[in-house]
Order: sequence, then C-alpha cells, then structure tokens
Amino acid sequence: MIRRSFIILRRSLRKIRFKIGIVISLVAIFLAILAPYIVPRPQEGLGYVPRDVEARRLLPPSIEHIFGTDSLGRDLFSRVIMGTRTALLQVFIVITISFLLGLLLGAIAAYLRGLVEVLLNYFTEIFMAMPTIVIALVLRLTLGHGIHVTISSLIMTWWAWYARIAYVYARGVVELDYVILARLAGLHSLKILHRHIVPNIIQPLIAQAITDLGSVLLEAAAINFLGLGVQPGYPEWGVILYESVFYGGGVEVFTQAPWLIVFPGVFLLLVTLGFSLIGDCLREEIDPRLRRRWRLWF
Amino acid sequence: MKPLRTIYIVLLAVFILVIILIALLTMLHQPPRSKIVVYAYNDDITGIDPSLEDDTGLVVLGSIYETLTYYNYTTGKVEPRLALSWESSEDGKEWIFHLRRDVVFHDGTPFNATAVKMSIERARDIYRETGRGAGYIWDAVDEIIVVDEYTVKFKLKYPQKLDLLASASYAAYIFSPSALEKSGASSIYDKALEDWFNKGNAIGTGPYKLISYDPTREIRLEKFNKWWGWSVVNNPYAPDVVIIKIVKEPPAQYHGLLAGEIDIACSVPRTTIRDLVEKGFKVINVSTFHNFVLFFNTKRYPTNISYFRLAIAYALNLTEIVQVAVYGFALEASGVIPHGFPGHVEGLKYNHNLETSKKYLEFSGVKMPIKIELLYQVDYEETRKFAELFKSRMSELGIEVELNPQDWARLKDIAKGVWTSPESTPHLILADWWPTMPSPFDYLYAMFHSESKEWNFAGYENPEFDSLIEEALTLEGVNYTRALELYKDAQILLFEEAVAVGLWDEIRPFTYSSRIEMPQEALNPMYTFVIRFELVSVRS
Amino acid sequence: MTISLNYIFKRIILALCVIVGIVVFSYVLILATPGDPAVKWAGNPRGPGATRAVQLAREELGLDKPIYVQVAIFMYNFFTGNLGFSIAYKGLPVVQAIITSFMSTFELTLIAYIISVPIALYLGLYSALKRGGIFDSIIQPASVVLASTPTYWLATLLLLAFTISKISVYGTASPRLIAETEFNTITGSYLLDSILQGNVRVFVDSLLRMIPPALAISVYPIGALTRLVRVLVAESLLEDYVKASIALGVERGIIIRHFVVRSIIPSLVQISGLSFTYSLIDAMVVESIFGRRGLGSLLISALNTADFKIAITLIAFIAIFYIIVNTLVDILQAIIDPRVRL
Amino acid sequence: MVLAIVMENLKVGYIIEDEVFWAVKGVDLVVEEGTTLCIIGESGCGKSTLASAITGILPPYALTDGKLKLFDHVVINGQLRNYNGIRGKITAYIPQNPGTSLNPFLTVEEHFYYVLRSNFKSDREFSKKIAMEILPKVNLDSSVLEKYPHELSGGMQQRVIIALALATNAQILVADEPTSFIDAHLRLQIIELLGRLQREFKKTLIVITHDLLTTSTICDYIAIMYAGKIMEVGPREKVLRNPRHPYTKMLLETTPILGVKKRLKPIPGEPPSLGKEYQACLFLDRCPYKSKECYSDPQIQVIENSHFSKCWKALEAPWL
Repeated sequence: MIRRSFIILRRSLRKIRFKIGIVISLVAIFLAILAPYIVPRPQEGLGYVPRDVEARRLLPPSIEHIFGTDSLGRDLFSRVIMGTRTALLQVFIVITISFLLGLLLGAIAAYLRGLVEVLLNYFTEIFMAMPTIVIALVLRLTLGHGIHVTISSLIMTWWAWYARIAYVYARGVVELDYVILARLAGLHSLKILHRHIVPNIIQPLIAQAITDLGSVLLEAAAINFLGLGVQPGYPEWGVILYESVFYGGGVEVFTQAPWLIVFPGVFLLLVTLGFSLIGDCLREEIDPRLRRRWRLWF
Repeated sequence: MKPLRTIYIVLLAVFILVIILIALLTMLHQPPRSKIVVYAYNDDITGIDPSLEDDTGLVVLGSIYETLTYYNYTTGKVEPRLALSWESSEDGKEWIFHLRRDVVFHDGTPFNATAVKMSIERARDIYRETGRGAGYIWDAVDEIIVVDEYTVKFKLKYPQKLDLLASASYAAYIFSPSALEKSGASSIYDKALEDWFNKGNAIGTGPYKLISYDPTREIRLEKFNKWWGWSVVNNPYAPDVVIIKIVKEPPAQYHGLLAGEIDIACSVPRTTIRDLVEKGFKVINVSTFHNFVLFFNTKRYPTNISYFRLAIAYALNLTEIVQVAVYGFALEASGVIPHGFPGHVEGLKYNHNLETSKKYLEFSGVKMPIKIELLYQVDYEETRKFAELFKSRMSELGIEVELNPQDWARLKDIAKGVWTSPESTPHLILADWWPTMPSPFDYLYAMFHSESKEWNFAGYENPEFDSLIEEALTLEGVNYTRALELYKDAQILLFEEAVAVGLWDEIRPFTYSSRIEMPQEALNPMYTFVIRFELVSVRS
Repeated sequence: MTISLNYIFKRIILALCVIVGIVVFSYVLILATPGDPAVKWAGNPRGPGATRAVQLAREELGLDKPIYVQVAIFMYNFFTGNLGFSIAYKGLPVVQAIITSFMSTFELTLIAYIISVPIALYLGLYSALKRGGIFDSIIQPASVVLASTPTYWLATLLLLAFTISKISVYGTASPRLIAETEFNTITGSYLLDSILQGNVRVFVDSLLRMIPPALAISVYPIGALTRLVRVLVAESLLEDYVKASIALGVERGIIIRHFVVRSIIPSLVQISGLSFTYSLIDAMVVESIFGRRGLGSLLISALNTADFKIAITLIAFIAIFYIIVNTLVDILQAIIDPRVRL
Repeated sequence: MVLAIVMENLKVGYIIEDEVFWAVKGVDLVVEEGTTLCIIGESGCGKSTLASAITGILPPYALTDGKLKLFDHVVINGQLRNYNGIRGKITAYIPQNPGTSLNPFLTVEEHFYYVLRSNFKSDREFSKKIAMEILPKVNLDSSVLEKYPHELSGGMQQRVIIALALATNAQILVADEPTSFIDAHLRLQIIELLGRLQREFKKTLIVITHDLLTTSTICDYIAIMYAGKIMEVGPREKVLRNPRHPYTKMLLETTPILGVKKRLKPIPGEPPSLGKEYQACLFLDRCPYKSKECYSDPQIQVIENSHFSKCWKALEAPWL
C-alpha cells in the first residue's frame, strides 16, 4: 500500500497542476507557522485596534500597509497572513477528527452488523442531511462564540461522509474469506479491525480526506463569514470578509476600499485551489480512466 | 459546430432572452405615477396591537393611530391631538380631557370617550393581569369615567403628569370599539382581539390606514381622506400610498435610495451620507432619545468594586468611540438620559484620563491581568466596533476582554441573569434604550430601580436612589421643577458610583430623495422611526 | 440493475425514519439554545403579572410537558401542517413564513441550475471529448478554480461590480415597482406570482435581479458538474455500444448526442439533485448579501428571536427537502433509464 | 478475384503508462472477396486488436505500423490511419458481447434509424422499412423494433446486431467472438446464421474466435494467431487435417471433435508477454519440437497454394 502511494505520488508530481497545488499548500503551511514573525504588526493581526485609528482607517495599499488597512485602522496584511494559521488549524482539526471518527464508526458498523449497524447508519444518514451552517447556527447559540463552534459544527457533518465511505468499503472487506476465517478462528475483534479491515479501507478514505481539504476550508470560512464561528476581530478570512462586507456599511468598502474584499478572498481562493488541485490530481491517478490523452478518433 | 446544436440553440435563446428582458426593463422604467412614498425601515415588525405592542410595531402604529396628546420635543410642551384641551385638579389626581369632535375612525365609526376608555383600560388591565405591553404607564390610573360623549375623566391613585403620559409612544393609542365586533372577540381582554390586530388589522384615527401587512416584508398604508387633520396641515402633496419596506441591511437601503426604489431611508451606512448628499439626496439629522449605555455587573468580582468601575469609566475615550463606532453621528453622552430629553443633566461625563484610570485601578486592589467579559448586541455595526475598540484599549490596561456578541433577545435573557446568577453573567453589558414616555423616570426606573428586574442589567440596588426617583415621579404632576431636581440628584448618585456609563446619544440621519420634501417636524425623537407622512410632500 | 417497487417502498420508509430522527434531533438542539420562547410568546411581560403570564404562555406552547410528549405533539403538528403562529412575528403563520421563504430561495437556486447545468454539460462534454487538448487543459483547472471559489465572496464581488455600474440588483424586486403595480406576493416566488398576476414589469425586474446572485450560486455547480460530466463522458466513451456503433458508421454527432449524452443524463440528474440541496444552503448566504428575503434571513431571525417553532420547522424542512430530493432523484433516475422498469 | 483485405506487416500496439505494447506484431494476410476467414487464437493473442484495426475502432492511444488495405482504400499506412468512408460502408462490426453492445437507451428501431441515417441519410420511415426487410433474414419478427435491448434475450440481441451490420450494406463483416457471450445451445445457431447470410449476401466475413469447434464449420479459410502473429493460414480442410505448425496441432488437440473420442491435451506454458521484442520464434518456449534454428525468426513457408505456415519445420511437420 505504501509503495502504491509512492507510485501515485511520483506520477502526480509530473503534473504541473499537482506541483502548483503542492507549492501553494507548502507556502500556506510556511505562512501559518511563521505568521507572527513575518507580519509587521502581529498585534493588529490579532485584532488590536491601534491608537491612531482615526488617521489610519481604510488606507489604500502602500509600502507601509501592503494590503491597506481596514475600517478599524488595522493592517490588513497582518490580519490576512495571521488568518492562514486559523484557516489551516480549522481544516486539519476538522479533517483529522472526522476522518478518525468516520473510519472507526464505519468499520465498527460494518464489522459488528446487527443493531449497531442499523443505528450507526441511521445516525450517519441523519447527520448527512443536516446542513453544516444550520448546525453552526444552533451551536453558536448554545456554545457561544469561538473557533470551537466552527470546528465542532464542521465535524458534526463531515464525519458522516467518512463513516459512509468507510462503511461501504468495510462491508466489502468483511465479506472476504480471510476475514470470516479470522473471525471463526476466534481472533480478537480489535485485532481483525486493526489488521484486516482498517488497512483495506484507509486508502480511499485518505484520498477522500485530501480531496475534502478545500471544501472544509471553504465551509469553515463560510461559517465565520456569517458571524457564527470565531469572535469578531479574530484573524480569520471569513471574519475579515464579513467585516469588509458589513462594516462601514459595506458600501464604502465597495466604492472606496475594494482591497478589503479582494485580499482575504484571494487568499481563501488560492489555498482552497491548492488543496483542490492536489486532491484532483491524486484522484485522477487513482482513477486511470481520466488520465489518458484522448481525442476523438471517429 | 454541428454536434451540440441543441445546446447552442438553448444558450443562444437564453442570451437573446436576457437581452430582450434588459431592453424591456429600460423601456418599462417610467417615472412613477401616483404619489407613493417608500420608507425603508430596518427591522421586522413584531406586532401591531395598539395596546400591547412595545417594540418595532411603533413605526406602523404611529401613522395609523393617534394619542390623546402630542409631545413636541423642540418646545418640550405637550400639544393637543385627539384631546383638544385638558385640566387637572390641584393635587394632580384627577384629570379631565376634552376630546376633538369631528374625528372618525378608518371604518367610519365616530371617535368618542368610550373609545378612549376602552383603549386605555385594555392597555392598563392586560399589563396588570399579565405584565405584557407598555401599559404600566397607566399604572396610576384608578378609574376612567366617561363624562359625556366627548369628555373623559381620569381618577389617579397618586399624582402624575397625565397629559405627558398620554403622549407616550406605546400603549396610548386609541382604537375603535368596532374592532371588538369585527374580530369576534367577546371582550377587550379576549385573545381573539389581539390575534385579529396582529394578523394585519387596524382601526385607528390616524392620517393613514393599513392596507396590507406582511411583518417581514412590507406594510402598505393608504391616505385616509377623512382624517381630521388634513385641513390643519394643509398639505395637498401628501403621499397617497406609503410603503413601509423592511430593508434590514444598511447597504441595501443605500442601494435602494440610489436606484430610486426607496424614498426615505432610516439607516443608510453613516459613511455614505456625504456621498448621498453630493448626489442630491437630503438628510435630516435627528438627535434621538436612543442612547447606548455600558452597564457594570455590580454583583460580580471585579466589577462590584466601584474603583474598578471608575477605572474603566475613565479609560473610555468617548470622543474616539463616537468617531470610530458611529462616525461622529452621535453626541457624547452625559449621564444615562439623552440630550434634549426632560431631565437631561450636563457634565456627567468621565473625562478620559489614563492616569486617573490607573490610579483607580490601584485603589481597587484588583490584581492585573484580569479577564472580563463584554456582552453586546451583534446586529448593530456600532456596538461591534465599540467592542473591538474597547477590547484593544482595555488590553493596554492589562484587562483582557472576552467578547460575547448576542442578538437582542438573547442579550436581554443573559443580562437579566444578573439578578439570579450574577456570577455567570458578563461583567459588562452594552445595551441601548429608547423611551416609552417622556419622563426621566422611564430611563431611571427601568435601568436602575431595584424593582426593575427585567432591564436593570447592572443588578443595582440602592434604596436611596429608588426613593429619590419614586418621589420625583409623584411630584411630576404637582411640582415639575422639583421633580427634575430630584432626578438630577439620582443621576449624580449613579455617576459617582459608576454603575453605568452613558456612551453616546444617537444622531440618526434620515436620508431622502429630492423628489419629496420633509420638514424637520415630520420626525420626532419621542416617536423614533415614525414619520409624520401627512407633513411629507411628494412632487412628481 | 433493477429497482422494484419494493425497493422504492423501502427507500421511502427509510426516508421517513430519517425525517423523524431529524425532527427529534432539531427539536432537542433548538430547545437546548438559551432564550425562553415562552417569555417571547407572552410578549416580554413585566411587572407583577409577568410570572403568571409566562406560565400561561408555557402551557399554551406545551413547553411544560415532558420533552418526549412535546416532540410527539410537535411531530403530529408538523406532519399535519398545523403549526400555528410564529412566536416572534405575531400573526404570521409558521407554515406561510416557511413556504414563502422557501419558494424565494428555491426559485433563485433553480435559476442558478438552469444556468449552470447546460454550461457544465457543454464544458464537461467537450473537455472529455478532447481530453489532453488545449480546451481540456484550460477547462480542467478552470473547473477546479470555479468549484473552489467561495460563493459569498464572489457574490460580494458581483455586487461590487453592479454597485460601480449603478445597476440596482439589491432585493427581490423594486419596492416602488411593487407599490405602483400593487403587486402582492402570495407564494413567495416573485416569478411565479408575477406570471400568475400577469405582471410583466415585476416579472422582468425580479428576474433581472435574480441573475447576479444566481450567477454567484451557479459557480460551484458549474465547476463540480463539469468535472463530473467529464468523468462520465470518458466512461461512456469506453462503453461497448459506443464502440459498436462507431464501427457501424454512426455519425459522430449522433453518437455524442444520442449515445454519450443520453447515457450520462441519469447520473447527471442524480448528482445535480444532490448538489442542488447544497446550493440551497449557498443560496441562503448569497441571498443575505444581495438583500433578498428567503430561508437564510428567516432562519437567522428565527434563531435570534427564540422563535423555536419556525427554527425547528425550518431546520427539519431543509433536511427533509434534502432527503426528498435524494429519494426523488433516485426514482427519477430509474424512470429515465429504460433498463429499469418499475 | 478481388482482394477484400490486404495486410502488409501490420503492427498494432498500445501506449500504456508511457510504454508501448504491441498486440499485433506484423501480420501479412490477404482475404479474398466473398470468402469467410476464421482467425483463431488464445485470448490476448491480438486477434481482437486485428478486428478493431479492420473495423476502425482502435482507441486513440493505439499505435500502428505497416499497411492495411480494404479494397481500394489504404486504411493504415505506417502511423497514419484513415477510416473515412470505411466504417459502416465497407466494414461492419459484430461485437462479442451483445448485452453491452446495444445502446440501452434506444429501441431497436432507433438503432436502425441512427445507423441508416448516418450511412444513407435515410429518414425514419425508410429505415423502418429496411429494418422490417432485414429482420426476418435473422429470424426475428418486426415486433422487436419497439423494444429496448434489455427486453431481448442474448441470442435475439446478437441477431439484432447482425441485422444492423447487414443493414449497413458493408462488404466486409467482422465478427469478434460472436458466440462467446451467448448460451451454448444458441452458438451453433448464430454461427450457421452468419454462414447463411454470408453466402446469401456474398459478404466477406471475418470471424474472430477461440472456439475452433463451432466456428470452423462455416469458414473457408482459417488463420491461426499466436502472440500477435499469424502462425498458419490456409483453407479450412487443409489446416484442420494437415496442420503445418506445432501450435495448430496442439490447438486441435485441445478441442473435442464431435463423435471422436480422444484425450484432450492442454498446451503447457504461457504465451510470451506483449511488451518485449523477440528475435526467436514466438512459440519457442512452448514448442516440443524446437531446435537450433528456432532461435531465429521463422520465414513464411509455403506449403501449397494458399496454405502458409510460420515454422521452420512446416515442410517436415514432425508432428503429423
């Protein structure tokens, strides 16, 4: 399996799209780690309103403020770069937890069968039908404000997808002779899950997880954009966009300070694009039909 | 290309259709025909029961119904409206109102003393029974006697300035007794009557009558030709139809104004005012009685220490706050009663001084750094900006502020928890207030009296304060000047203890298109958001 | 592949079970939020009578009963459509509020799909037929970009563009026009209502205002469906019957139209149906940016005003819509495909 | 005598994962008009590729070399392929799996319509008329016209396909394993049908098969294919009775002949892989008669008129 992963990776690396995706993601990770050391005003990046706010409101991009300033006089560059950290943090936590939860529950449902299977599938179905934003709306009211709302509402909907995929694949594996034999031989269930089932279902799940990175990022930003997630002033692209659209009445931003919408949006788009490109190329490698050069021959 | 001809055709057809539509629209864009005024209001309407509504329904009620008297905020005097004249007894416990004679309700039924009795009793009794609505303004009213068709006598339990109360913006509207019959309600207390009103029915005496009612989209009003006041205002250009359009987002109001779809907007983004004026729109700045107050939770450490509260109060730079949060569209507050309101006191301002602030912090003995929580309303842009600014400024003092934005309903629920579970209620609560009746008692009682568990977000209990304002209230009907002095003393008490800091008194710019004319009198801060459309003239 | 009536019956039963689960789940979820609906229902009472009034309101709303009884009553009311009045907007029936909001969001999403599905079909088909060519190498990354564009951001940019060009695209229709033509919305769908009332001006106006938000919404389905169509076409080109008909000299155009496109339509319908429900959520956000009334504004205001009836019904409604669409699409797919006979 | 198909050192390969795999490794073959040729070989020997090359359904990632001529048209010339005016007009194809080879979304009538419209610009009514004429010839009545493919049995589907191929009026019919996907008891029927139609319409019929038994009954010539090359070709009787290649001999021994009781012998070993180039005889590994000369590529040996073999020992034929 590892060898196959390497082959897929090597082949993907030949593609310019994949390379672009990797470069964008690496740059994003780099920015996320080093953000406080790169940006000129880390304090403002975290939401501090400067003393000279009145003089610094809505300045256009200049050497001092590369991306301009927002309606509370904060350096937009600092905020956007600091936002990378939040963005990646959200995405990785959400994907990791949903992935593990989905893997575990999907495998258990397929392995244990019976009532457990029915119940788990039922819950999967329910959670798949609940829109993330609706859950976020409700959680915002019960849990208050903060990044934990964004993360938990995303997990609540995403785990179900992984559980579904894991379940479908695991069902196929559970029916195989050697698993049935292992079961008959009295091998411990945990061992069977660990040795036979998980290795067989993990690859499609990982592929799915990588493909989903972009979507999760978008959804997280959407939740924060709606003011349901992190606190106001927090460095997060969705929140910055929200402030741009609704602060200053929005109109002023439209006509006088378009940089407030452009920069966070472009960052969001680029990082999502980077993730999506990686996912897209990997999927193409796993599914060879899409790979061949093709022109109509008839 | 041949193969996908159908798709091509479809795309082409769609394209052509769009072009035709655009052409059609430009053709159809004709100048408006009838005298229609579209007024953009910024919130959903919560209900239009004339006796019970105590929220956004005012904007509709104010045009459909009328009160007995009218409070003129420029002169500070009470003027006649449905009542032509009135007199009170020496002790202020008996009031007689002489009613206007030529008044009819929208359904043609005549206006008389019975209607007054019924309307006011309904507001008062439902409040007494269930606590709903703003009927508490009639709390003193013991008995309403119909002397004759056009004379009503009020007997009070304790002296009050009833002519002032009768001009209140809530619970003082007179509706027609025929509503009972039309709604099929058995009595004025029947729930069926309330439902009937809230389904979009109204029978008032006002210059406009209700045509259609959709609380989340729009309310349509039509000129009531038999209104008694048309001869008084003498305005042949008054709008025939008024649309109160719910447009929540300020940018939307701005766009609507620019596109000519909205005539009057009550809350365009403040930053766009200059732009709008340059484009030929007109503005009336109304310094409203809507003010923003920062409450301290006086029942929880560390805001139970008055030195700590004072430290925060002196750290607030009101000039900066007004500039940053509301772009200067506000007056820096002095005390908790807004400018221009009876009982307003100048000089109750904590002059921004960080040194003083640090000194008080030391006195307070609170160890830095400390974390406090600020509760504020999420759907006002100004409160959000204030919160972020406040958080930054406090961080300079070593106070970490955790922001807790909530919508209004939930903010209220959390804030009043100061009485039941003060330890889990935020330390600071930013709330806003606008009055129901033109008396300082309205502000001071609701926000600081120990009995007012619903709105006293500070959890403030001070018998001295309570007795001061109670005494002032009873004096209002007898000796108004003395009453105002007592109110001043009460406010000084609040100021010294720093129970709450008045932040700013809102100035609301009403922007309107140049095709209409609107005199300053059309807007009255006492009845915020109500526009007297009878004074508005439309030129086509 | 055969789908029997039995299968459909099973599916519907499963869907019903899930719907019940969702109603219960949202009920519990909403009641867990702070804010007492009874206080709101009682009209925020003050003074001495307040406690009793709230108690009465609580009884009236049935909030004093144990939670399972409440859920059962709610469920009964939900399925009989007898939900009474909104708590926050007195006098507004819950069902009416939800239907009108839903229709307005639905028509927007529908327009977005009327725009996006043909475009996606066209782009996906051509990039699959010319795989590896210039067209494909442009369309493929472009579709990834489209699918990863934040919808609300794009909506904002579109609005910016229209603001600069001084074309009013705000709101559902011009309030003045509505006032002048005495237009009334009954269903919530302005297009439908204006057709029914023969109001051409409102129809044109609301359709034009729908285009920018619909464009913003359609970006995701264009990107995602283009990629899907490309895969499906690539798969279908490998089908034996395509090969056989090529060998029999069937023209390229006929093969593409009647063999390839026709074979991908069932899958396209299914996935479009699925993504339609996601776009509905997108539409809820985009709507609010363009100042339109719909599910988004209703849900937010319902939660903000502790209007638990509307909130729960709405959440359940959205989820149920999702399930119904899924079930319907499966059945529709079966109907389109002649191999499946019911 | 008109030559319907001429192949000169025809090579066909595929590019898979940037490597070239030659499926057909140089075939020289001539087919006369109006005759039936069976190409017989194990699976993977390149016979289907050969059929694809003739009928013009090589995928775009296929590589070609050599020359293929169908009547006067040069279809393959080195790397160039040009099937304009060939598909449906000169060649028609009868695929191996009738179940998947008819479009499930179209009725039989529509199949006829699309095929005839493409080839003759005929309208719906005319194509229906033609279909009605042809269907009885394949023992189907016109009621199938209204039906969708999945409503027909495997044998009926195959006959519809044959009817479609006939409707094109193409001279060369290529049937790629026409019997492998249908029930055993129908096989002979289909084969006989093909034979009858070939005689009736004077078509040139190429039958690709691994099934020596049933198929051989209708053909005039047999070509034995192994690992991408033709090993032996000749008139049916001669090849069957007098095999001049050890592979043919062994192939015959694996096939039961009706009425003759004999031991069936499997051929040991595996065919060589497609990816590699071989200098030696391709059958070398599995040949029990190999000798030193077999390590060089064998020349074509003429046994007699129109009977050729690609074996150094064809003339001696020690296996006979």
